[in-house]
Amino acid sequence: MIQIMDLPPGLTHYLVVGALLFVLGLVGFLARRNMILMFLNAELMIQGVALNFVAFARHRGNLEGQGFVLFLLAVAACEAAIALALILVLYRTQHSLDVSLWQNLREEGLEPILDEEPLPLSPLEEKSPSLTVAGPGPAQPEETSHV
Amino acid sequence: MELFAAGQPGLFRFEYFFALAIGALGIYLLLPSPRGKASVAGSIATLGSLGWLCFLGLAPGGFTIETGLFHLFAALALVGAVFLVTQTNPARAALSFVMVVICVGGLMLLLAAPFLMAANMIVYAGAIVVTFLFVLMLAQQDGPSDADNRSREPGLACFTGLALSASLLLLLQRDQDNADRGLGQMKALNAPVAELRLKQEQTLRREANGRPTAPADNTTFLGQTLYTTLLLPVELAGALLLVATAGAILIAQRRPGTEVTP
Amino acid sequence: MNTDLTNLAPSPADFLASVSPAIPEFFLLALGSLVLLGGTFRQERPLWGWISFFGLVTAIALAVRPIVSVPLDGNPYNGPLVYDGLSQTLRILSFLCGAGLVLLGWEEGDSSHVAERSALVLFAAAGASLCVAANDLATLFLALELVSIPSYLTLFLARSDKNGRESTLKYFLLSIFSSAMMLFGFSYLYGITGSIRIPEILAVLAESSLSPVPEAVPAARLVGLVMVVAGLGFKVTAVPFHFYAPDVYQGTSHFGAAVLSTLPKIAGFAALARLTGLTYETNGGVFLPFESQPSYLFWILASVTMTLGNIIALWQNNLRRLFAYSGIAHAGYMLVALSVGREVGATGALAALVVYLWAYVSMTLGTFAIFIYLDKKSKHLEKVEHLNGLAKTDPIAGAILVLLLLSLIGLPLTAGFIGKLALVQCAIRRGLENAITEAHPTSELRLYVGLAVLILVNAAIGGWYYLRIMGALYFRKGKESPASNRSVAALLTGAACVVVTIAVGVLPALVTRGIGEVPSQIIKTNVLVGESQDKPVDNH
Amino acid sequence: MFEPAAIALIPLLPALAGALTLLLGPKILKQQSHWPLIIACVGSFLISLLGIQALTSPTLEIRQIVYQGGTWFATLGSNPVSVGWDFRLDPISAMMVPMVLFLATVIAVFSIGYMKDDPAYPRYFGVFSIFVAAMTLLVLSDNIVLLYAGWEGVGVCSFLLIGFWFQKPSALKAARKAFMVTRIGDVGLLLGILLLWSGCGFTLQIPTLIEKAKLLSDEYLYLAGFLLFIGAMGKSAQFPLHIWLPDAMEGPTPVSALIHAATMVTAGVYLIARFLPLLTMSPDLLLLIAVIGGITAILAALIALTQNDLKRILAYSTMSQLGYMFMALGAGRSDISGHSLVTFAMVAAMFHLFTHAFFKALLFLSAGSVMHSMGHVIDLRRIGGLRTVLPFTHIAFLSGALALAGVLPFSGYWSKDEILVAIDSASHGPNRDGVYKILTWLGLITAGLTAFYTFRAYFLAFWGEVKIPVEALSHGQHGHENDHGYASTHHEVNHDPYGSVSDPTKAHESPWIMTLPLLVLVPAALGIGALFGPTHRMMDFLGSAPGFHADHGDHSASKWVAMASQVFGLGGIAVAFLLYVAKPGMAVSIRKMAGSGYNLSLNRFYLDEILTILFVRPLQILGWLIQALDRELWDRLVDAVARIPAWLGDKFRPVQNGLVQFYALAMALGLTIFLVFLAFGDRLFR
Repeated sequence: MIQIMDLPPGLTHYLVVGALLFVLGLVGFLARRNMILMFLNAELMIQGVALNFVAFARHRGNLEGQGFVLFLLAVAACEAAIALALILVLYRTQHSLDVSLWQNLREEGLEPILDEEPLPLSPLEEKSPSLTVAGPGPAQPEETSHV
Repeated sequence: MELFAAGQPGLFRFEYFFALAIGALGIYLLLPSPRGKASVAGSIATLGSLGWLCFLGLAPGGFTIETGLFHLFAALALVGAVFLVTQTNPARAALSFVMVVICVGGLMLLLAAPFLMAANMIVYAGAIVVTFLFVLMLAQQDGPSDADNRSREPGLACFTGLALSASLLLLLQRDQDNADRGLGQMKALNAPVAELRLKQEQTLRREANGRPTAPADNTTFLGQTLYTTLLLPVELAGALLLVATAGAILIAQRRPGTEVTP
Repeated sequence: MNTDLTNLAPSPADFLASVSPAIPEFFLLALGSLVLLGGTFRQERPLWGWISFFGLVTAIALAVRPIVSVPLDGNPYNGPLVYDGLSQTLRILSFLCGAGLVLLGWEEGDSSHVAERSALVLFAAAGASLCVAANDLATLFLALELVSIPSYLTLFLARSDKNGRESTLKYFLLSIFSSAMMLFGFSYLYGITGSIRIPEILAVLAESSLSPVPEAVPAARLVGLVMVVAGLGFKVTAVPFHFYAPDVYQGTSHFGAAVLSTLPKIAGFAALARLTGLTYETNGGVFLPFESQPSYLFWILASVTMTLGNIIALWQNNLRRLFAYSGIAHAGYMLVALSVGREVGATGALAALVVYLWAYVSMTLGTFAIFIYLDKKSKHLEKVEHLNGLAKTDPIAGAILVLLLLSLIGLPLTAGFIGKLALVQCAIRRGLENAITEAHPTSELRLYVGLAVLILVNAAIGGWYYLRIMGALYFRKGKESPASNRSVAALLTGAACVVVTIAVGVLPALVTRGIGEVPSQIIKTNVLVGESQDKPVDNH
Repeated sequence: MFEPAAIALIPLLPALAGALTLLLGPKILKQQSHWPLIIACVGSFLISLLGIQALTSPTLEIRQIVYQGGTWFATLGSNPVSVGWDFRLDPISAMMVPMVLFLATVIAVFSIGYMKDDPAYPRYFGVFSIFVAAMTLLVLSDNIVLLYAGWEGVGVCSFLLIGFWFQKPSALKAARKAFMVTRIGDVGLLLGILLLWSGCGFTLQIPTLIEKAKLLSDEYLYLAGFLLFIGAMGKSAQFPLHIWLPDAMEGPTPVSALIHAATMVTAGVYLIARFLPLLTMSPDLLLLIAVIGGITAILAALIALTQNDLKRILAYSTMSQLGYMFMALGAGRSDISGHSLVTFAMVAAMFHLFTHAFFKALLFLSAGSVMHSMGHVIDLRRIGGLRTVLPFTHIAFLSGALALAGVLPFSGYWSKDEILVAIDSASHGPNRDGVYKILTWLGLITAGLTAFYTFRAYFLAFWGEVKIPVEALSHGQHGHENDHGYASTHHEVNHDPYGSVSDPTKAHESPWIMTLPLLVLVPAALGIGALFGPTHRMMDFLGSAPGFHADHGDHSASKWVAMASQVFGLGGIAVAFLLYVAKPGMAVSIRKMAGSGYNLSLNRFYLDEILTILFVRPLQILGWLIQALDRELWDRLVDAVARIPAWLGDKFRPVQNGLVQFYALAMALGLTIFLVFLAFGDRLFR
């Protein structure tokens, strides 16, 4: 039972996985423009943190770290609730989940940053696995950032 | 414990850096871009890097069930995370997050935290992701939108990720090396289960009349911690949930005359 | 080393003793919930406003003169909360600030959400106050969230147009991003030391930094430190974690900006002070929580933050944006205290930080109060030009604003001056002290005397844009607008802030009382490191 | 018996008066707002006289009365610092305080007439009172932080009073400029204070500081002293930081009289004089002070030659005289016999400060009286021959001018004489006497120039044909500021610059409330020098200050400079007379004066030509040149430096582009950089 910890998946293994999850979430947060995906990526970062906590708790032999993870979950739930409501309201305003549409507030005199490069014309995107009944949506150039 | 077993202690082994760099390149290629993403090359690079990392992480000590499970869960979690980051279709990305959560749950189980595994899955997979799928259904009934086919500064983002992960790994490696040489506090980190745990197990695992209790001691211990050391935070979390609930209702209410046309 | 589970947790008596001073906070949380609940039945401005206001007044009274006091047998730093001089002064600041915010929120916006607005301020004030007293990472984290989540909601309620939404979104997303960073740091701090209790964490770090083998210090502590600084740097608007502030302030209402620029900063600075060990004289009086790197980190943060805040503020025309940058600059000054803290002795730097925090909060809150008052009057106060001729059209508001601006510039007999003086003095002292004791004095001396010069130069640059506002107050005739529904509450808040500013400026001892005094004798931390743990345990 | 606590009343009374006036003024006191100020000033003045009496009582061992009124603030920690409300009355402050209060009272009375009908009458007197409070606080404070508080206080009041007529953009600009430039000095002062404080065992009391500073290393002392001097340079408008003073004349003239001539600008001199025992330990620093003073003195005098604005001439002359005082302070080293000149130099500077305050206030008030009568026109090209129109003002201005020019029995002579003697004595010192020799000659030349430009202004304004600007007539004698007055002053250029009438009956002398203070000041300006100078009273009194010792050393070797300065001064007056009085009506006036059959007219003609070609023209060209350099180059340079932060700020603005993800990216990058810096910094950077 105790011996098991001497075998390969040591603390550092878990920490590396936690760190990589955290960094992947960070990259996703920086790169993805869908507000929901940004939120989920932030949650991915938190998953990395949770893994760290549990790993440390295991190795420290006390449960404060595990307790902390529970609070992480509670706060994540709170934030999810607010994110959900907020994103819905924002969607109702702009009819898009694109976070780049919200760049009205910036230094005076700067130009808005627009998407210059056009998307490929053939939207051969497969339909979502189980959510949509309709076919793929046409490319909607009018939805690009036009703030 | 020999993730960084081979090589000189204190030196950064460049395999890790290369593996991370290839991974970063792969993610860069996989990230949605107007030019279309280089899925094949990106997947190969990412998977290759992942495989390399797993290989490097494999201990010379041999293969046990636990090692296998660890590598399985870790690899799946990371693959899921990569999917979440790179999927064009947000619904799929959300589903791959579920995979991450499940795999992290598995890792938690390996770390003797079954209660957290369950809680994590229930809260994330069961509540958060499902509700977000609803939002996605409401919002993007036409499938992925224009924004999902673009990324914001993918190159810089990947570079930042690479730099951050490299320095994190480097620091962990430094500590590990020092610990292996018998120096420093990280030794304590890697120490086998502390005496405390033994004591807990000895005293708490049995009933008053000496019979072993139900096997869910983790929950017992956790509960004990929550109601002793962490009692105040528990109360605060309650208050927080109340505020958040009220807040969510407040936000979601459609207020007359406040809607702004885009 | 502790082998007993019961030893890890405080005894029930100690727990009660540690938690019982938090009665005002619990009271506020309960009252907040009640107001939130009551708001669903009735939405009356005076009712909920008065209830919340008097709730905060009661909380202040309870904080000053506790009705329950449970004697503490053990270590005062053992429980989840610690009530020392710092907690005492900053919790009163939080409550006062909350009371001011209730008064400001009173007439702000539409009447349909007055109960919610007041309740959120109650929650946030309680959160900030708990944050100040938090003694373990979990309490700290939840207390910080208790400030953040009401802030999101306040931002959302503050303005319902597109800009308001945008500012809510920006704050929300970046806030969860930064709190993820902070949590990552927390996990490492916990992991390295095996405890989530801040004094124990610091004690372990201090002990390890005394180790003769340099490698013995876990390198991962730096991850913890940097990540925590990044996460809390967001709350206190330290560059480069400040980017949200100008946009968010501009997009929200004056009230929203007032909330954001006060309570989260109190919480953030208090948390930073606790986590960098400014408040704990650990290790038998030797003050050594970290090595020198953290103070260089804060050195960089402080200098960049104050300079960038000031020079970009020179370009601002939108009042709230201007004050966002001004807030960034002031945060930079306060970071100086954290940078010098280790060497100067906790209490000197801590006192400087506290005085400056009081100064900053009263000045900022007062300024926004006047903006709200004027906004109410003319329904349009966005740009510096809109203040034109205020001294003539409304001499009282003009006088209050002038006094606050004088304090923001940092002139003597105002709190702004005392705060800056204390900080500059700390920086110089740190530079000189090391010049005497260290083998290579010059770099330290140059660094910290340079920092002192930088503060003063920045104060001079800052004077420029505050003077521009002062000029606007006098310059040319403003459009006399019909005084429609004046918000007397806002004006009174502004006046109260002036009183606080001047009181702190004339008698700073009022707010630094008890700082640095440890509630009991020197703390013996039950540290989880030591020989016992370095030995491999081979029972099986 | 004098109760030490009464010292604290001296600043307190005007402070209370200020608060009272500002609070009650607009609603209750209205046009009676001057009463609190005057009562407070008189009260404080009497207290300070009592203080002097107590100070000179023979029972007092050390000539100082210290009052410690409790703690202002204290910090904790290993080296606690406690700042108290500590006041001290010693000969230096005892000389300054009654002077400040006396002048404040007189100028306040003058202001009653001058500011009459101004809509912001209460604000004027409120800020005025606060200024007096801050100034007395500055002078009386016993610790440097309190001194700094007073220092900043006078700065703010100066800002508010320069910008008093804020409706004028130029006034606002001038106010801001004054504030910012002096703030540069304040940064230096504060740093100097803090360096001294930390170097001297964390004490803040000035005497203790000076005592302990003797142990400091030379470099440290030089640095700290230099920073103090930067503060003094800013406040006292010395060479590189002088650009604010001429612009500060945008404020009401009584303000210029009090703040920008008699009191606030002398704070720098006061500061350096206080710290002189400390600064003498660094001879390089003394030399620097003397050189800066000399440069300022001659530069300002040269610029003043070419000015046509009466107030600006006086402003430049103030700068020049302050330069004189710094020169004197810089002479506080040892002379050839190793005898320290510290006390002599300090007394010379403070004595000149003292006399200068009176006659410069008188000059400014006279200028104010002229402005008042002339509808706020002070352009010398548009006024003239006023000696019959404004007889009292004429007497007052003449007295001031005589004193300023240093004509023999009058105040300026005695104090200027002492300064020149001090510098000349210093030039017999152990080393670097060459520089002091040059400074002596600079001082003499400046004396000549001073006499010349003062009397140039005097002759242009009061002699020659009667010229009265139209504003004086159209606005009448009073009420020129009812609702518009500001416009008339700053849009002078819009009028015909030479538009004037010559009907003296239409213009009137100022009302008695304004002429009375002038006449009170006349004897003070003329006689106060002779009262204190040759009798050695000043030396006996100031020399007994702690840290100094009365010095009746023999400086007869330097007495020649006194005669030389007399020659230069009278020469300057004579040239001015020839050029500005004799020339226009040359034949008539000169013949009338000479009276003999001597063919003066021809002779005078030559003299005039020669003087003009040899001296006046080159000097005036030099003056123009220096002024052009000063305004165009130095001013712009300062502006450019001031623009650097804004320029930098503009470079950083584009980062704030409004995209959330960009912000997050910056956060993450910042985080990474910090992590790399902390984790690998030691390897990367070492």
